[in-house]
Amino acid sequence: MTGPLIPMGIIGQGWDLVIALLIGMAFGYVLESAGFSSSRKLAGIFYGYDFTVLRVFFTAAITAMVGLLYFGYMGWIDLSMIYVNPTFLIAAIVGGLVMGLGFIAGGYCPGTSMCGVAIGKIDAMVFTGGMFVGILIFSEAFPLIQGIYESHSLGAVKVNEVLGLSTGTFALLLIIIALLTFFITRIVENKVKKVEY
Amino acid sequence: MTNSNIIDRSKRYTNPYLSGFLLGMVLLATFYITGRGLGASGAIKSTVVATVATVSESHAAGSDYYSKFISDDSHPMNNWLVFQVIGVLAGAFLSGALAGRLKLKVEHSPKITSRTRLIMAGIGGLLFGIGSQLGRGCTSGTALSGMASMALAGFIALLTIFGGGYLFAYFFRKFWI
Amino acid sequence: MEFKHPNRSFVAFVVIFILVIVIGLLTINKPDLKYQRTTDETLVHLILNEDEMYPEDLVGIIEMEEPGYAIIDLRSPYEFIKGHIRGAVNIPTNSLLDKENLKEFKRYASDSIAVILYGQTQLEANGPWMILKQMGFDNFKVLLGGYHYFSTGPLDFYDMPEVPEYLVEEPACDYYGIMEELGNVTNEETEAADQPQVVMPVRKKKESVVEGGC
Amino acid sequence: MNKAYYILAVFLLLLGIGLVILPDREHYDEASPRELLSDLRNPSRFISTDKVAEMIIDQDPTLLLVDVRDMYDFLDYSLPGAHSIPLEEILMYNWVDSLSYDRSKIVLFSNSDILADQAWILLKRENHNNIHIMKGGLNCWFETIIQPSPPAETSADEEIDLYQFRKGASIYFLGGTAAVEQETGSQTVVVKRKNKTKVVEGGC
Repeated sequence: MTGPLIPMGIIGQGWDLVIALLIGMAFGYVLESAGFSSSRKLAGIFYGYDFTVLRVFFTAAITAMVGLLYFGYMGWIDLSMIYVNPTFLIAAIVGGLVMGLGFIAGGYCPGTSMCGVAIGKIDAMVFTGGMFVGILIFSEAFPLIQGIYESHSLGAVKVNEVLGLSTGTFALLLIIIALLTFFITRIVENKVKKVEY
Repeated sequence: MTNSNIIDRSKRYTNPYLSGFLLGMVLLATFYITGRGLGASGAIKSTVVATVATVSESHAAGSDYYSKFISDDSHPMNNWLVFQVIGVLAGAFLSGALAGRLKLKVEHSPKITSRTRLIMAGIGGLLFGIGSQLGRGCTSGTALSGMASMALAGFIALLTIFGGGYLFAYFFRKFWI
Repeated sequence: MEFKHPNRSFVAFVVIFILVIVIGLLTINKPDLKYQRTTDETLVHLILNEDEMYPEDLVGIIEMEEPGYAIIDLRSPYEFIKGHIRGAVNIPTNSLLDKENLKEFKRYASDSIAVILYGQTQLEANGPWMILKQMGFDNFKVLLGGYHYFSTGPLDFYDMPEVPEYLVEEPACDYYGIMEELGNVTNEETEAADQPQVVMPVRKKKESVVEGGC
Repeated sequence: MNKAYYILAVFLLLLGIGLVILPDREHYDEASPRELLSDLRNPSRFISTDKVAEMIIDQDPTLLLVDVRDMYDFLDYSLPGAHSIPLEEILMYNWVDSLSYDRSKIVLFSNSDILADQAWILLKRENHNNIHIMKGGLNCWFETIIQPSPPAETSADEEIDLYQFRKGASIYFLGGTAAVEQETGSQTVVVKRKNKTKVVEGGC
């Protein structure tokens, strides 16, 4: 069976939401069991006392990327049908910085705040509420921001195309970067004073 | 804090690399099934849009931004993401229950009060909400899924979110350590 | 360190993942036949139109017994026995890509022997010819008009009409003229509006064909 | 540091190196030569001029007629409702969407069927579905639909029915819809044609 299954019409519309629920459960379970429901653990990455986020995040991205590339190579999945997020340069950079500020202030990101909500973290609930208001504000102020939101569109480009590398080379490069990061963060973590939380 | 304390805690959470690997598998399965990655902020956006549309339908239809998601009711991913986030809540609850982490509390650094922490969380959520719309997705939707599919947007999001975090980390240090 | 020992299940998971990939790579169904040309390159070749064999030239080749040519009959063995072009080898279309035939084709290519493909009609040979062309066999030509024309039509250089019958892609009649002429009989007004206004002057000389052709 | 981490890191590196050194397999999504060859022998790749005429008269919304001849020929004469995509342009990016739209029946035609067949093979290799060739092309169209020759008086009923259908269709294509309504027989004949076998194809 060549994936992706739903766009190929192999799985019917009725099963969509059941699968969404199951995938969500797996996602939530893994995030929570990794400790992503704790804002202080998440914030650790910025102060060097806990790099769990980075490890989980990098490992996940690399596993999925390598898996996707091999699946595509073996013809199990049609890579051309995989959604590639479009790049709007200015909006992406400004949005990312605002998210970074929100991350350090609130200690969560949307997915992890959901995990926090599920196990009863009140700060996570407040964070989610804040996010709700934030999206509301954004939507109301959209006419003001529209210019930034839609400027510098690069289309759905892949990073290896921008860098002029082949997919495989870029994947290898990213793996090496990730392994180095894992190694360095381990040293940093050992040097930084432990924080009790 | 004693050494045994740390080892004790380490037993509570799964090995991060194993978690990452499993998360990667979940992401891979999501790509295999839906052709898109995971997401979280999209679900909240759907909730916002739905709420606004319920309160004042004409306002939602008139707004440039809401109308993108209302008129386009054949946009299945919105609905999909809502169910996925419900799944996240259920999965996280299950994991928390199994590990005995279910407890209603405010987690904060001993140097600040719960109140400060909640205010900061609210502000953070607000900023994250705005940023996720501007950046067309959050850490899971754009950065993680985008990296896996090698989208440029994913790497920009990764660098700016964490870069932004490090940039502002100094000013917020007293809230965390 | 918080996590000294990656537990066994972790290593097991990773090993399984790698095994899946390795098994996948080993069982990958490699296409045994490969295209040497992309569709775009093929299209460029098609437009250049170099690989057509005119029936009257083929007659010359057979008469003179010119070396460096092979003729392949793509029809069924039954049709082949009933009659075929002199010197032709019978390779029915469905066994075109059999191993031994491909080996033979490669030999032709290395000996730079031009191979002429034909079927009952030109259309019958067109598909096989295009497939081989995309696989990089440049020495294959297709016989215009097919066996049907070759066995029944006039093959003399001097006897050929201006537009020989085997050029099947030539319009058999002046379409526009006919539509105009017949259309006027039934309905005068709509016809004029419906038809595109551009009339190519080239068409004029084809009018002689109209009377005989359609 | 634990040894297991080194082993895992090496695994990951090996996978990465594997991605770099694996030979290119970009065209795996194309139809292989063998698939193409077997597709060639599938009679459903052709569609008769009668069927095309019927679909045009019925104003079948799924029909997409594609004229693969060059622009001059198209401007000179083409089938009603046909789109012009010359063979040279058939692979161009701007046609991909309309040529891979699943719900339509795409019918390629040229003066005969050679050009259409060439376009068909190229598109088929790129895995387009629902693509057909109008058998015999416009030459056959004129021979069978526009100027049908009457059958011998002794021919079978089917053949006479076919002739009547073609006669009606001819009037339709020459004179517009008004003429068809005059020709009372034609509409009923169209219905009768539905279960017709291929016994009575035209001469082309």
